[in-house]
Amino acid sequence: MLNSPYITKPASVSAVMFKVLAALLPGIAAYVWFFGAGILLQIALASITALAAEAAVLAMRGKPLGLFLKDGSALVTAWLIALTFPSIAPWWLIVLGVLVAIVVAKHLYGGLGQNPFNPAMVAFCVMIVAYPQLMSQWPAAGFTDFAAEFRAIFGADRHLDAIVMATPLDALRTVLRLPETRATVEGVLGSNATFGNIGGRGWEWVALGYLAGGLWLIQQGVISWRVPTAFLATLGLISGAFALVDATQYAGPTFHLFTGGAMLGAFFIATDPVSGATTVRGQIIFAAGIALLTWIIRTFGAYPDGIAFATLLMNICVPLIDMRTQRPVFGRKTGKTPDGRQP
Amino acid sequence: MITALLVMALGAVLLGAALGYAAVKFRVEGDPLVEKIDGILPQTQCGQCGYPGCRPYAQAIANGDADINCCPPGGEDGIRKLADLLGREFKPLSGEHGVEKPKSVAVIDENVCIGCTLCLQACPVDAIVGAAKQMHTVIAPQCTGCELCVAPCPVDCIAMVPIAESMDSWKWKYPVIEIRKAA
Amino acid sequence: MRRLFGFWGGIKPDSHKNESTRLPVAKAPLPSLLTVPLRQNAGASPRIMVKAGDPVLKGQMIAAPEDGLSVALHAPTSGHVRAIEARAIAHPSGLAGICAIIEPDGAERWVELEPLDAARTSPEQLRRRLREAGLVGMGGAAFPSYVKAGGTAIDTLIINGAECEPWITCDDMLMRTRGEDIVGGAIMLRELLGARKLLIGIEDNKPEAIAAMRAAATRADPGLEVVAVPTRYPAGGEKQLIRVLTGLEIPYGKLPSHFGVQCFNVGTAAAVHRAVSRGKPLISRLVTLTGNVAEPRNYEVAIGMPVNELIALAHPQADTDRYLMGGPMMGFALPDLAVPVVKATNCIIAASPTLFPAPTPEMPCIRCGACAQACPAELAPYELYWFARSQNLGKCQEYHLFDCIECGCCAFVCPSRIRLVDYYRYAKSSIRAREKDKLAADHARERYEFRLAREEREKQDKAAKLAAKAAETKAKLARASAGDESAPASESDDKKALIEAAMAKAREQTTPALNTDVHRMTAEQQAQVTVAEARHAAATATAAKDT
Amino acid sequence: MASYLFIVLGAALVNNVVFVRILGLCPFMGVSKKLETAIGMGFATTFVLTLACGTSYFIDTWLLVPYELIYLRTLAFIVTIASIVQLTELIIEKTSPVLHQVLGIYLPLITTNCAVLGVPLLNIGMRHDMLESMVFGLGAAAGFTLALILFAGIRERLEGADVPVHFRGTAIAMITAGIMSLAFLGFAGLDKYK
Repeated sequence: MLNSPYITKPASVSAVMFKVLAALLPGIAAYVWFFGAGILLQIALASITALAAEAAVLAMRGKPLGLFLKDGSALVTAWLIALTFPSIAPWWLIVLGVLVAIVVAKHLYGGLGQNPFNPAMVAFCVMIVAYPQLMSQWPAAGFTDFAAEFRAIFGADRHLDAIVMATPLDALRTVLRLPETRATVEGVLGSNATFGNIGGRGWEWVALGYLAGGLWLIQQGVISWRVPTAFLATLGLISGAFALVDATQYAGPTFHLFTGGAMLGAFFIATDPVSGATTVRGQIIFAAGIALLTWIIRTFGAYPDGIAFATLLMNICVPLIDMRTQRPVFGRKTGKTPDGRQP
Repeated sequence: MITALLVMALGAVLLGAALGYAAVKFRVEGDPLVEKIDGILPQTQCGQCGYPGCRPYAQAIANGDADINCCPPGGEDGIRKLADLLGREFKPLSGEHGVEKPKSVAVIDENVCIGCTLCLQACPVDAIVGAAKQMHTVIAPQCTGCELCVAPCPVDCIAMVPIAESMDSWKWKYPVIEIRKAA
Repeated sequence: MRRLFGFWGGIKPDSHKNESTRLPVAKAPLPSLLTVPLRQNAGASPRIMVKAGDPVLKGQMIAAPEDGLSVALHAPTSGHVRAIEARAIAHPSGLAGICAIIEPDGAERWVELEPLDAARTSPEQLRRRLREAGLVGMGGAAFPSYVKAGGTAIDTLIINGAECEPWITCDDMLMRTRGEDIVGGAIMLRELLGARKLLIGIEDNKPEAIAAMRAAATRADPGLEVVAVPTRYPAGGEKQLIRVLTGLEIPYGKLPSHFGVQCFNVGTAAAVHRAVSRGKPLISRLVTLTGNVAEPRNYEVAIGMPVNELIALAHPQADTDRYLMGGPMMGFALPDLAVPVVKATNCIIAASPTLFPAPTPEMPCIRCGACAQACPAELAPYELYWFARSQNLGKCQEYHLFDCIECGCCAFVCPSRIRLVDYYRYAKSSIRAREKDKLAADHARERYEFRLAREEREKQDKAAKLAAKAAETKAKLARASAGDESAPASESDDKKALIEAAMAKAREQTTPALNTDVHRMTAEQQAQVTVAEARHAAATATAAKDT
Repeated sequence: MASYLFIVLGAALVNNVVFVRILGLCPFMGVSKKLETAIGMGFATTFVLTLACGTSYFIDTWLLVPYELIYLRTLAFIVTIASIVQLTELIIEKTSPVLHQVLGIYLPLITTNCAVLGVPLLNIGMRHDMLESMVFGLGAAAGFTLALILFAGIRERLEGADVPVHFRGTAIAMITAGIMSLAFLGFAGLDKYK
């Protein structure tokens, strides 16, 4: 017998997931415009692998296939992986990454809603630790030769010299750390024609695309405004503070906010409800923590972009954050009542 | 070589003395853990675990002599709580000690009872009243359902009757998730 | 204008109030049989005073209040008591409860009524009247009103006319048509409680009711304030309404009276007025009949009217698949349509797949937090669900499961369509059962330990007695041998003592042995066993034949 | 001052005993089912490890090195640590019986816990002075405690997850530990930045 309530609001998990996918489109458009259509190949590859892997695991566990394939969560993971991996990475790298994400990071924990770690970020970390070389070969801005990208992805021998270029983050990190040099931020970012003044030409437009999509998500009520705000504010403040102290050694907020995965992280990764904190205060702590760790890893660490590691590190803290940030329950607040009477 | 031996010996003596002192200083009396375990056990005193009552079983668990899955009246729920308290892995009820049964009370068939008082003496919680050659009866709310009175009865007039669901004991069931395959 | 406070969360479902307010309130005809459940109030059952075959008059007390929380019960009409037996009653479990079955004679003959003048009656007498008139909270909880009317140091009395659940309009119609009664009852309660302020809270989607109540209030007492509160479910929950009107938050485990507030439903207030100034007990109430029916409307229904006869009045549509008692948020589907209307029944909704679509399959929780945004108790429903699902009841309590008012807001907004409240109900009743078991276990432990101590004491006593006897005998023997020559007469004494000691020993050995072992039974007992076994066999044989 | 910070940072995060050096896995897996006991175990280990680093430093500089008994290092350290652990056990048994019951099999295991022996050995290898040794021990223990508490938090939540039957319990805990270890790799290079 069915119990109350007998009425529900029209809302569903798949609607949420498909809105997230739609919000990624402006960023993808900018990506295609500046770095060629190779990314579309990667997205398709990732999507197919994700759906196949999801279907296989669901079938093995005897869960209803249609119901869970329709929810779109596997597609979100797949798209995030495609967007965070280099668009000229060989096909098997993406496929392997998606398999790690869907099978290990998601379904070994019981599937949708139960994974403590963000599957896409697990895939990224596994791959960058296993294949550091392949994971840092990014296409040069303005390189949009689809045939060359197709060869890079599916070809047996990869002649990448023409298309590969260090990302601004990578360049900044390697050059600034060289011993015995007196390199400055301005020197590195300004010396190369392909780097714009903000976050590297091309990449800032992709970031703006993500920003636009993310703002739409907030407007739609899919994500809360707190997470991106806390993320961007923390990243901006910390990088700004250090840039003020020594602008030659520390890149400023515009660079940090518009380069690498910052925007993607703020609106699409840190906002993952499953692996992120759920309480209001917890969400702010969670997002600010990712931003802080990202900046630390970008500035002092061994990996070019810290979003993935930072996300995983904060994912680890989520149960404790949620536990410690529970709000007081109705009638159990310690503050005085409006009449001044103590409960 | 001699130095090495001397150094090690000196170290051993010093550390041994420190430990010996601590052993006296921080001696523990009693075992509060037994109380905690006993608090979880259902207190049916049925002896199905192989120990004469709940407390001896608690003592055995605390000493590590008995496993946590020997108590059928406590059921899976009880094992889970014990596992939780002791930080051990949950394991299903061991079959050799019996199976989990619905909660029952003993009922004496008063037509048949001869008033032999054997059940009175078997009852661990004094839940049966009566006197020699007079009809006995079970005080249902006190009965733990341990079944210890069933065997001694010479005329087999005691039956275990499962407790019927009433408005007061009715429980909401665990929600059954219906996922239709077609959806 | 009074300053209103907000409460966290809440939802705004479609109200569906207009359907059943188009037609005026009608009186439902008497059914062929009335089924009056004995226990209609929270607390204990009253004691039944009639038996099958007794004639009863309308309003005659058929069950008297017992010790503890219980109120009287009355015959809703005149007629005969057909039976006192267990019948299915309105409860989600579908279990049966003791009911008085009354066959109406159609004459509607009243008992002699004794109206009271509230101004000249002592508070104790008034409270006794409330109890003997069978008054309970008519908002749904059915808590005995005389208890709530006995609070001390009450500052604010709130009359709850919010009626926030969709579809239900019985309070709305009551306020429109019987404003005088409600205001009269409210003023009586205010005097009874010695409250300074009297507020009537009504959701602002009921302008007619607000206007009617304002008119009635100004006529009776200008100090009485009718407050329009914003429409948002569950603004009519007691705690929420108190929060909105006074800003006070009543925590779980505390009563409003601890904070100087008391809250009554409008229906209760009207019933108080009738019970005091007209002497009429609570034998009927307004019930909304709505949903998938041709003629949705409010009826005045006699308590005990079977739901199926009531439904027929409104002509349900063909595709009606079940009936809900109460609103769609907190009501329950009736397992059996023969159940009677009781004092707490406010609404019957005919449900169809179009009005209340079957739920889509449950998806896993994605921890989106929408439930926490909607929860008026400011809980973390997603955590409660997570722990209730994995039966981690201790954690449920840590997250304040019992502060949950089961309003259903969380399940209403859940994008995964999880039937969250079901999990909370399950966890709550499991915890209650577990606590009961725990109490029983503690009790059993106490009795067992007492028994062990007693047995130990008996053993020691016995040993001591034996030792004393033995010592005595020895002493006597010693004395005997010492004074052998001097006192030959004592020889017989010694012998007697010896025999006595031996006999005592034998007694000690045989008496307990008598009943501890089947094999050592006396012949007499053996014979009894044989006879009993024969009886037993005969009984089982007849039982087998019967089945 | 900064050098102490780098020692702590390096020992706690960059070269976390559990996640990067893969030491002390036994108590890490065994005592992380409940947050409460994890915290207790964490503090017990912190106590033991800090003390072990300090004492082993004394033993090494004042006894083993002057008498040229460096070949006895492992043996001497084991004996010392064993005694410290025993002492801790006696104290815990008195103060927290539940913790003692839970740590029951693990406390003696601290004796042979590779972390507790490994950290002092690493410490000696790094040629730290007395204070640095203590700081290093504290840092490593803080890293161990941090790992244990974070892991316990996740495991408590995983209890409610619908993990495939074959992966329930230790299997999924191992996978989780692996992913956590992966995340800690993100700290790589932080201690080299000077």
